[in-house]
Amino acid sequence: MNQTIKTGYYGDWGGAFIPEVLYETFRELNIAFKEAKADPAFRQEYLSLMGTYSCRPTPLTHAENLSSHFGGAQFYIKREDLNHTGAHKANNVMGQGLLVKRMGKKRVIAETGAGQHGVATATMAAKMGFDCTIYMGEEDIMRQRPNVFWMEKMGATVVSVTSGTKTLKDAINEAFRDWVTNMEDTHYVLGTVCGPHPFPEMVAWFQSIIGQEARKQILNQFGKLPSRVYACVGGGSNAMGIFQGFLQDRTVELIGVEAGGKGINSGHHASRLTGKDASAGVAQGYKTMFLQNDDGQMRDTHSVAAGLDYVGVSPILADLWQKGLVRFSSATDKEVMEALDLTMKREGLIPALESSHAFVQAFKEAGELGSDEALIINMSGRGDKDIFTIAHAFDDPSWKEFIRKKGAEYAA
Amino acid sequence: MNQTIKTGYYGDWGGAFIPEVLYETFRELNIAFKEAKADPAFRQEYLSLMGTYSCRPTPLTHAENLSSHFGGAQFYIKREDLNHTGAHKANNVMGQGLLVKRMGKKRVIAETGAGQHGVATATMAAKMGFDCTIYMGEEDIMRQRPNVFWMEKMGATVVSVTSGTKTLKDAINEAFRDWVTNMEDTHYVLGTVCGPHPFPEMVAWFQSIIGQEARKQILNQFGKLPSRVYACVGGGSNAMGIFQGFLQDRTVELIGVEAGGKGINSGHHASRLTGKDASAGVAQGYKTMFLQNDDGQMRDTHSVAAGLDYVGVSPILADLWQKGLVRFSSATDKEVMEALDLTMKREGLIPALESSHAFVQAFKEAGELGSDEALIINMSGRGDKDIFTIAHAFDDPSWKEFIRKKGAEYAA
Amino acid sequence: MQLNDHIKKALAAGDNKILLMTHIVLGYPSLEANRQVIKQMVDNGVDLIEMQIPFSEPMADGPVIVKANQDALKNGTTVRECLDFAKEITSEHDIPFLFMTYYNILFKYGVENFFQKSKEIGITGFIIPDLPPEEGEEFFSLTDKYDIAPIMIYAPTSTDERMKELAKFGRGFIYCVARKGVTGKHTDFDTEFNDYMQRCRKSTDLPLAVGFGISRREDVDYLRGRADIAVIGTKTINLVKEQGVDAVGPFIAGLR
Amino acid sequence: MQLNDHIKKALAAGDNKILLMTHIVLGYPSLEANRQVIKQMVDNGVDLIEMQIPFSEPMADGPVIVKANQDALKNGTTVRECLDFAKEITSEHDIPFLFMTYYNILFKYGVENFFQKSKEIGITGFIIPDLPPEEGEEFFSLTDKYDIAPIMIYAPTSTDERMKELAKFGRGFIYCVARKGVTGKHTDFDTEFNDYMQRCRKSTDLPLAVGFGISRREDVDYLRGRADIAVIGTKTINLVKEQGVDAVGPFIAGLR
Ligand SMILES: Cc1ncc(COP(=O)(O)O)c(C=O)c1O
Ligand SMILES: Cc1ncc(COP(=O)(O)O)c(C=O)c1O
Repeated sequence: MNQTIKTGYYGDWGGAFIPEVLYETFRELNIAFKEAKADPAFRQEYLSLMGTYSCRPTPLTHAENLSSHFGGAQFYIKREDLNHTGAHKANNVMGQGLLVKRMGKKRVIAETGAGQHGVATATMAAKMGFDCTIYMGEEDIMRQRPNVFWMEKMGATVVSVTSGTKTLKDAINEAFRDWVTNMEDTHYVLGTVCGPHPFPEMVAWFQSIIGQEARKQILNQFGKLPSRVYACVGGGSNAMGIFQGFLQDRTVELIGVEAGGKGINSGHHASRLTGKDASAGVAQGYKTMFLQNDDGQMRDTHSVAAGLDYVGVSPILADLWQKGLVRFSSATDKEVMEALDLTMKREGLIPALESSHAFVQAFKEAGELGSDEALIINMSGRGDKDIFTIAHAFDDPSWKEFIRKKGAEYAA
Repeated sequence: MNQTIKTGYYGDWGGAFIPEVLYETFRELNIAFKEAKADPAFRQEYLSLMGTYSCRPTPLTHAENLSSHFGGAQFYIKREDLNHTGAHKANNVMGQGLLVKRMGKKRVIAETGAGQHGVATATMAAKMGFDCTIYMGEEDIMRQRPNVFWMEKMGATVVSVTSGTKTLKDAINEAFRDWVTNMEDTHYVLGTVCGPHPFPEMVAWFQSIIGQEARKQILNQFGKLPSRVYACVGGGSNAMGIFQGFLQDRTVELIGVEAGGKGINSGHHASRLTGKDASAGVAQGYKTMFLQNDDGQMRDTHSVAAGLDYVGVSPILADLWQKGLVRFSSATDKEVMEALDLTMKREGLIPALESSHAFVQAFKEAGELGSDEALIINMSGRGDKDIFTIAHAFDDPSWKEFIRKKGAEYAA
Repeated sequence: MQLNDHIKKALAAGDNKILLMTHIVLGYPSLEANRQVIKQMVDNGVDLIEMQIPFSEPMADGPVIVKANQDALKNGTTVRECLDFAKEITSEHDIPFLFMTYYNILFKYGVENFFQKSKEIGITGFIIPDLPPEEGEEFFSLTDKYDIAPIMIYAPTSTDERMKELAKFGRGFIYCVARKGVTGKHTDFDTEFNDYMQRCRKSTDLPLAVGFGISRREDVDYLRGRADIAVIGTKTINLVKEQGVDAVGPFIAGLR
Repeated sequence: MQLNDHIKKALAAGDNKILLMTHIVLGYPSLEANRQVIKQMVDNGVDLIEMQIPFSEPMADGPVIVKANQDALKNGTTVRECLDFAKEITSEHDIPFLFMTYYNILFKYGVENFFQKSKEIGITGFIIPDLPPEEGEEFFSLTDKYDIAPIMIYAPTSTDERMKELAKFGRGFIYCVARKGVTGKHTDFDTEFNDYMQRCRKSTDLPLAVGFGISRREDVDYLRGRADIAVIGTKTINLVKEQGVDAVGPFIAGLR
């Protein structure tokens, strides 16, 4: 494969495997994005929006208690949880929203798994005055009703997807089905650095704000670069976001943490780049490492963190993995709950279950570093939105009792 | 009453009506606070903590859709919802936390109604390594279980208060009872600009960060001062926080919005400075306008917003009210739900039910101003923490169904 | 000074004498019950009685008395009823009666009106736990005029200097809180307590009452020589609740 | 070119002739049912059949076909089984059979292996809706070698220029998607559609197939002169589901 010619490829990965009906739409999107990217005023508009509507720059928090607890590196936490809507997803969504405005479209659609990207998109649509439809697997709607509630309250239509495994990947398929019907007035706000070109490039570009800030902040607050940077990897957008700030620094080791679910050898996980269950494939419009069987059929995946529970992974990360520029590991559900618990108790921070994966690996490795070294964990989102999942996972008796009572009240 | 001599008084209001056993504790606290306030390094430490652990300065968002919807003033929203833990309460709590460190104490206690101040205090205690006990009315624990869950996860002990009306004011009494027993190693982190001197002054000082930022931001973004500034008033801390930025500007009208509940004449509200149900009194350690009967017994109060559901109000605000420097109004539960709905749909913002009170009054008055004038609403917190209350108040059928099912699952 | 004189006389009546002061919450469980309890107390030799006018926010009280305040209010007890009741009681029994309550009750009634009325119905002292002298300008300007003794409170946290300051405002006796914390918990009488009582004694000429957690004859005996008045609060409330009004007399009789 | 020749011959066989192509999902409801359905189709004059190898992510299909893909996989249908079945079918029936599937099926099988195998079992064309020419370097380098026609797809959104570009890669016929959207919805045949078909015709010499939503004789009649092949997809799947295998023959017979 000729890397120098093929656009939208990162080494062997990426591309745009799209139905012909979307060819024009993608052509226009590529042009619009290219122009926007080249236009300093656009980035300026984006930064100003993120600085006044969301809370950018998000802080970099020195976690002194975790540092001394592990007796190694100084922990710094990049606080994407403080974004409006509670996660890094806002960075991407608001950026695409500005692009939609530029393209003159009036309607946005999006897939969502955990609901986080759906809420972010519904929020952006409300702010920018777009119609909005969110596709969400039936299973996920059941699990993440609070997010559905907010999306609807923000004026979005949430469509329950009943095909396939009724989760994220099926919602993506369904969103594409909407798009091939309504491409004229509609933009599909893809939620992560996956999908057909130019989405990986576009989402990575918007998310790069995380790494740009983090780099400046660590130099400012710690006086030198960190030794390691940790991020969880679902589709890979928060990881790409922060990694881009340090890719040029060969002294900074970048670590992506995937969902180890019930164990990397259990068959119940969502690890594409760690473990042996994934292989190269083409689906959902792009080529990457997929969790699939020998026929090329996608497997069921599992993670306590809905946002990591996905069959594919960013083609950009697949490339960095292949080239050895990013190291990958995985964290099990159990390790994640323990890391979350410790982080709440020691730092008063509630990382999302997704983000807690990054904490797990940092906890394992902090002792390898000296106290004059720093590590950064990208806290991609806040966990308080996940109370139903978290309280359930902690098997909290008072919470169950509370829900039982509320349920009985509503049954009456 | 001799205003020039009596410390801790604001006109006729304030004071420190405390049991003798706390005299020494308050003497020390007064000294410690006075020294800290006079020490520029302390404010610097505070600002740096708020800038790295929380997300300060919080943005000022130009709400273009609301502005054009009402066809009057330009709406600017001060985004205290983007603070760590989701409300302005963090400003006060982190400040008091630093003071506790200075005083060398090892344990903090706090009252909480909505749970917001409890979560903030538990968070601060985790971050600063203090033991933490939170007093919360039994009723409020039932209503706000999610917040209790997070407090406990952060390592705090939550004590159910079963005396009195089992709500906020009783939790305050209970916290004082703890304090009179454990004053040596314990600081009581009072959650609002009420209580005995020096609390009103102290909380106002920490919260003044809101107004200082907002003033700079509006000048920067809008080019001139706003015509009006709106804030909801429970105890009054967020209102005092933002008002302090504009008190010296006689062209800026300041409007406090109280809980109108089921109507100012219904007897079911929490309006102390609007309506006729309150009178001067002394309770919970300070003198202000209380909702009380002719004997001086406190009345039951009501608001859809737990954080506004309180019998007293800041003595500083009572003074500003008496002097005509702040205008007061009230918003009913119904108006609040409508304002919240509109704000979500038009701006993608989810103000807390408390904050939504301020939106109501701004909505009523925006049309009186020209489009070359600005108003600021202090969005004291985010509403997504209140999903149980909000979904219930909207009577959302899917939400009820979801809870019913979850409840049945846990009953099995 | 009515109360001062009374106490001095009573103390002078015997060697190593210690007086008993009891506490009741008006309206709890009912005024009728209060009436009977007071009679039992007086008949069994109680020297002074503090009657608490219930308040919705009894910040300085412990759970038992808080609950009593609350129940009294739930029963509909009003300030007016308390005053009427007090008038009846003071005319019936020939010992000093004091009002214990929180400042808001006076404030809402009108502080001077409250003094006047209390004087009129024969009350000899006020115990207001949330009114430090710094906040009592009006209050303390009226105590002499109406000859009602303001009972000042000492706490183990009070410095010598503070005690002296408080003593200036005090009349009748000083109420020495035996330990930190709210009413109703048992106190360990130890060296620390002795030191505290010596500090109290040194700071004032007024008789010393000791409260908080006294429930047995041994407690009272221990206080002899150290204090002048033993205060029994929570114990009798619990007694009435658990064993009825008639248990009060024998309990009081057994204390000395 | 096997497929080209076949179609040209068939079209030449009559005046104003239109061919019928049907679509089935292999393994849905079962291979046995597929076998019977295909026989009914061939017996009733279907000219070409596209056999969809099920895929777990059928992005370009509508609900009915998505469900069929899913159920076929749930039944355990494997790619190997589909190939074996296809081999049996092509040897039994003397019309052209094509594979329709998504690119990952080929990719995982090995693209060249898949061509070789398909050739071996008598498949004459591939329809791969998620493989634009830009991504098909390897794929398009093999079509001539194995004489398997890559069926290119036109959409109403394709520009004239794009159509010409696609035509360069096409063999056998061009599949003209009648409207935007996924499979299975009815199409309004209106002026816009006519303009679109004229644009298609001008851009290529290949025969034109029209798909998406054809379910009645009127639809087929309308297409005469405008297209060369009418594609019936979702309709027969619904038919089998609702009325059983035997309903297929009469339905097909009634279309022309
Ligand atoms: C908080 C959070 N972190 C991480 C992810 C994973 O996505 P990505 O890998 O694209 O950052 C999600 C997805 O929903 C998320 O909500
Ligand atoms: C979000 C929010 N706003 C406002 C209030 C009211 O408090 P204050 O008037 O002190 O700002 C609360 C109290 O809990 C709150 O949580």
